[in-house]
Amino acid sequence: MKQGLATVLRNEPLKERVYRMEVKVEDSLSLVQPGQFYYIHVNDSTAPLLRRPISIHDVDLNNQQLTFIYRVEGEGTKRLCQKKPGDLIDLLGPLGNGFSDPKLQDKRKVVLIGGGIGIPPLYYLGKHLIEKEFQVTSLLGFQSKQESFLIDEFLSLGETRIATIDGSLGIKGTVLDLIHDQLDDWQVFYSCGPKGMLRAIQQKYFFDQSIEGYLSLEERMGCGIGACYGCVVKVDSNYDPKGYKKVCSDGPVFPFREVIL
Amino acid sequence: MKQGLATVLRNEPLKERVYRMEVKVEDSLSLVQPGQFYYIHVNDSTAPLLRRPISIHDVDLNNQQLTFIYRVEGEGTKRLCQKKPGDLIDLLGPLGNGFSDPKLQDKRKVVLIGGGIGIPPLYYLGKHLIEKEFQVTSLLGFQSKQESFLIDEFLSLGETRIATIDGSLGIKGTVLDLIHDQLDDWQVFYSCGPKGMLRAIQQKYFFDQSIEGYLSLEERMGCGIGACYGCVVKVDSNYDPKGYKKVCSDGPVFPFREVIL
Amino acid sequence: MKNRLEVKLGDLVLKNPIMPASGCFGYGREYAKLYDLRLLGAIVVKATTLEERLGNPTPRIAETPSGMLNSIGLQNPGVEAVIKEELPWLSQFQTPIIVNIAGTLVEDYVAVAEKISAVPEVAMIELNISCPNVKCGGITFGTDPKVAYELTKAVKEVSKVPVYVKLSPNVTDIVSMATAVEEAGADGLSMINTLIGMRFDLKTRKPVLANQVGGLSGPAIKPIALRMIYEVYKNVSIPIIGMGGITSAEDVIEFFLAGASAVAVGTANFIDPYVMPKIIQDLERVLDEMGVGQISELTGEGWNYQ
Amino acid sequence: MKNRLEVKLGDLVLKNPIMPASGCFGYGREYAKLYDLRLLGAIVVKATTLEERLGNPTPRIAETPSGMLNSIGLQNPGVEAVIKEELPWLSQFQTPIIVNIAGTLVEDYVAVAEKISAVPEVAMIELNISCPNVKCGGITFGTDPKVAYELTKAVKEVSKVPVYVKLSPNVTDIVSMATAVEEAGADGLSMINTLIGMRFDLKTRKPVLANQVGGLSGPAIKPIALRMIYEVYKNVSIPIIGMGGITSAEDVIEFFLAGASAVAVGTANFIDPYVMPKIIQDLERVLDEMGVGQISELTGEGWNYQ
Ligand SMILES: Cc1cc2nc3c(=O)[nH]c(=O)nc-3n(C[C@H](O)[C@H](O)[C@H](O)COP(=O)(O)OP(=O)(O)OC[C@H]3O[C@@H](n4cnc5c(N)ncnc54)[C@H](O)[C@@H]3O)c2cc1C
Ligand SMILES: Cc1cc2nc3c(=O)[nH]c(=O)nc-3n(C[C@H](O)[C@H](O)[C@H](O)COP(=O)(O)OP(=O)(O)OC[C@H]3O[C@@H](n4cnc5c(N)ncnc54)[C@H](O)[C@@H]3O)c2cc1C
Ligand SMILES: Cc1cc2nc3c(=O)[nH]c(=O)nc-3n(C[C@H](O)[C@H](O)[C@H](O)COP(=O)(O)O)c2cc1C
Ligand SMILES: Cc1cc2nc3c(=O)[nH]c(=O)nc-3n(C[C@H](O)[C@H](O)[C@H](O)COP(=O)(O)O)c2cc1C
Ligand code: FES
Ligand code: FES
Repeated sequence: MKQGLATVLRNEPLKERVYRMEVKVEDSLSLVQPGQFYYIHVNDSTAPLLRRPISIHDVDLNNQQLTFIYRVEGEGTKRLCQKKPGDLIDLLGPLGNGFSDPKLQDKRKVVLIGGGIGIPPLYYLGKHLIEKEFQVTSLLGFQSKQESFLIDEFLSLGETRIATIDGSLGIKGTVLDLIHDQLDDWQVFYSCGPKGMLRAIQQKYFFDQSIEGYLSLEERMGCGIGACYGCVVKVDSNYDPKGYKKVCSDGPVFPFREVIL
Repeated sequence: MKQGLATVLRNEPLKERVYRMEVKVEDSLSLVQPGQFYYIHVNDSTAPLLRRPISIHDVDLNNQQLTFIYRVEGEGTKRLCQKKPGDLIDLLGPLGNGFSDPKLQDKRKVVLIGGGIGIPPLYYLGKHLIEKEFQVTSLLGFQSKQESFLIDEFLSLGETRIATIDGSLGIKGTVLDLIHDQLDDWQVFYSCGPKGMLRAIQQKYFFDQSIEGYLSLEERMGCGIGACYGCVVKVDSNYDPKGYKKVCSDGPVFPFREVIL
Repeated sequence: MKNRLEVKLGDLVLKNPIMPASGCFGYGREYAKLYDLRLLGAIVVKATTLEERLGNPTPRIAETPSGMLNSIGLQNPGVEAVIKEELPWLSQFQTPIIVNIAGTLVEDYVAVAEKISAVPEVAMIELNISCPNVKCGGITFGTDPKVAYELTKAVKEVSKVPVYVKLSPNVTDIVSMATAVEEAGADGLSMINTLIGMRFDLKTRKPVLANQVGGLSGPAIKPIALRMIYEVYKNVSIPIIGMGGITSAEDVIEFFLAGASAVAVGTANFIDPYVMPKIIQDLERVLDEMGVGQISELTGEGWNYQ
Repeated sequence: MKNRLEVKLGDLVLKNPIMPASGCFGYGREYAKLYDLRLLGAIVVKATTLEERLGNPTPRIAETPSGMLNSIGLQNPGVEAVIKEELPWLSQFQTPIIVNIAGTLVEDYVAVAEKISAVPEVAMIELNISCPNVKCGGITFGTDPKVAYELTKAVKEVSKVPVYVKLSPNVTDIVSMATAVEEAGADGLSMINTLIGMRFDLKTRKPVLANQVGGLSGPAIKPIALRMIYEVYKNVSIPIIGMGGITSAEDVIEFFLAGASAVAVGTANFIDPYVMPKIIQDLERVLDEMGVGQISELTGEGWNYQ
């Protein structure tokens, strides 16, 4: 974890409201694991006041470049999308615990399950897993073809299945509809997306004792580093007697059985 | 009075902390009188919240360009000085009542008395008076040579005397020390500068029945257009029984005998 | 089709819920140069007192993060001048006029209310029991339920138009203030007035405001206003005009969810003089996005959180 | 040369007046990874209760203009765990430790105070009578002078260290709260805690916070904090630790001018985790610009405005 300034290299829309931003950082800011995030100061005013958490989408270690993909939601991301090449932005990070490698090294079949703006962080994870010679399948869900993005990137990692709510690309339905129960023998899954989706995935696999799985969560944050107890998630008391863990510092990624969504 | 966007053409330091900003506006925003001001929105956030009043320094009516000269004081002017060519800024104006022409057309000898950042608005006034064939003398006071500015511009209008507190340029002293009581037979004066200076000028000339004089005042503003009663100045009850006038809409320029400083 | 923005304050129908907050719009003359005041749901004028008031010395304004302090001190020409010089002019806009009234003694309030409510153009009185600027009984009216009760009752007795009581947020228990004035016969509530705050100038080492303290308004106070309206809404059955930091149509919706039936926009006029017409225009879009027919349906909806 | 930033809180000497605000710094472990906590004037830890508390459901945080709302709900591991696991670790920094304590009943507070003040590392207790988040008597302690008096007295009787009472700003009359706890023997005051506020989510039409309301902190509340400290300073003779929206050395000076003898920085840590060391470094420059020798000379200077 470090605080420092990054220089914006590019900041352009991928799709309506979805931006890709590349920044150049100092050395230590780029030592990031898949699933970690940066806490970004979007302006030099007190309104909006708080930083905004954005996950790492890709890293170019040689050139010390970080890529973020974010959707414009409100005040903070609106300001972010106005940054121009050459502008400086203040980053705090990398923060949190990212996606762990599969615990057992003989589990080689991995599936990435992403919904909407939850998809970008899975890309750097996928790249990382491919490097370590895991076999990666990606399941991606969007609202529509119009709102889809990053498909080529995921195709470059391996098999990629797409679902859209309106059926305009891939199958019609959600990410869960991309799972063929009979055929898919994934040993590990990693998922990021809206809470409802994560909950459905958790339920789907909860009683499958052989699967290992990780969920990347979002919660409203204050400090971003574990000091304020603002971003807690309820955890199953079998896993932690304290009842709550912090998304910012204990997560954002949790073993899927631990958290109560 | 109009609200509209202006495009920044240039925004560069004249001296340390003193900036000159040129903007391009729509037609009606440029119909400004000497001594009027614009109420400038310095950012798109609620902090800082209020607009900032800045007087007109010069106007190029043909090209619809306005020039402001401002000193960086706090949050608002700091943001203003960060604007780059091409940026848009939101102006409300022109506001207030500027410098009136001398009441009697046979009063041809005019003196402009400016202190520090009060000097810029006198320039457009001077240009305007020269056009109308008044004879203009300028008395300018600065802290030091280092902090002086606009001297060539005023020299182009006519006789210009300079005082600096540290004596590094012109005579050592204040603007008041530039007045040679015996020789100067000015019939009208216009002054802008710190309150203490205006008060001294007011006292100096108060019992000189033949002189006509105007002071440009500053006061902290809310609405800038006369609605909130935030920016009042006490007026002599001989001139106005109500006791207070509004700097933003009745002023910022007042006949020097009217106001109680 | 029905006007989606129409709201009711008791029997008074407003074409939309947007009005200026008292003291932030003068008597409308300045803003009337910028747009047609007929656009507004109602027009609320500055606090009017029995006699002319000169207000406080300057500086009267200071800026704070997302807010501002004012210590205008109720400067106004007095009730007679308002009736003669301002109301006839304002009546041309055929838009309900609400007059904010203030005073030092109960008798002052009663006298102003009697006079002003007799003017046919006046649709409603807003009883300012909360202005923190005048060194007088004003602050007590607004912070003691019993005193507020007495004042409201006295004004109600003479007023020929509905009386809305404008509550001060500088209290421990806003609900007891609200229920006290409701019991006294208030037809509705306006909330909130400004919070008391101050700033210091590092150079002079003194308070920035000549009056030392002033009223804090603007976006900074919005969360406090929403909370107070939310609490009060559940405990009264009279309508609430909400205010405190509104700058956008989205803010207006938050105030409705909290319990407001109409809203006033104050400080935001100083930043964007066209803010009220803009909000009125934006509201339909926001209602569409939310899938809401009439804005009035949203009043107090924020309570249905379970 | 004398340390210009040194201040005294009663007999306790601080090398500088900067400390974290309770609840905004955890137990220091996170910030200790970023800088040496020895730099701080004092370390203030989260509210400690008798038993462990799990706090409120999420969302616990919402943003507001120049401010934020929190409804953490006093999550903490309980006094025994704090004594065993946190304080020994914190003592390595050889910087005065102030423990904020909270509870539901007077007996809870007394039990926590007794235990925690017996720990040699603890320099001071900060009595949190004002946390608005827990649905309990907490809010009453902080809004009724008599109840605050009784609580303070009971805690003073058992505490082996000075007791500072942290006042809630959600009151009509902050001075009567301050004088009541002073009379009860409080060694000093901390002010202000958060104001109660809320936000609504237009999509869900519900309050953003699961707890509906939360505590408003950050720059938005600074003018209110300054005003309350200013009023209280003139009416008590015990020192005040000032807080509420401090983000810069200039803000610190404003709090001193209002009447603070030391200050706490809360929300600003979330925006810039290095804010406290930066402020400490900046203070000397600001004192130079003001021509002030010792920062302690400025306490209450804002009162000399005539
Ligand atoms: C660990 C983590 C990683 C994230 N990674 C990404 C990413 O890679 N790309 C991306 O587009 N978005 C990501 N998000 C969500 C992103 O942080 C929010 O969309 C963003 O903060 C919204 O800010 P805003 O000002 O635009 O919206 P506003 O609604 O104006 O925000 C208001 C407040 O709510 C908070 N908030 C709003 N939505 C969320 C949310 N979903 N989660 C947490 N806080 C929220 C904001 O931080 C802010 O404090 C991530 C969130 C978390 C917690
Ligand atoms: C009619 C008028 C014309 C002006 N013309 C010029 C000009 O041409 N060039 C120039 O450099 N300055 C001018 N000023 C002063 C200028 O407006 C202030 O210096 C500026 O507002 C300071 O803002 P800030 O955010 O940098 O300082 P801050 O100190 O952070 O401002 C805080 C608040 O105080 C107000 N304020 C601060 N100083 C003044 C002041 N002297 N007068 C009024 N309000 C103040 C600000 O507007 C703001 O609301 C003029 C002021 C007025 C009233
Ligand atoms: C400059 C100014 C003057 C005000 N004068 C009055 C007044 O005369 N009577 C009154 O009841 N409220 C007065 N108020 C309070 C506003 O009507 C309103 O309640 C408050 O400002 C909160 O709304 P806002 O945040 O939208 O400004 C005044 C506020 C400001 C900023
Ligand atoms: C996340 C958070 C948690 C807090 N927890 C406590 C607490 O446990 N005890 C307490 O007395 N005050 C608590 N506070 C209040 C702060 O200590 C402080 O009084 C307040 O936030 C104002 O200061 P600030 O504006 O600098 O944050 C908390 C504030 C925040 C933002
Ligand atoms: S955001 Fe503060 S603990 Fe996670
Ligand atoms: S600033 Fe509002 S009346 Fe002048």
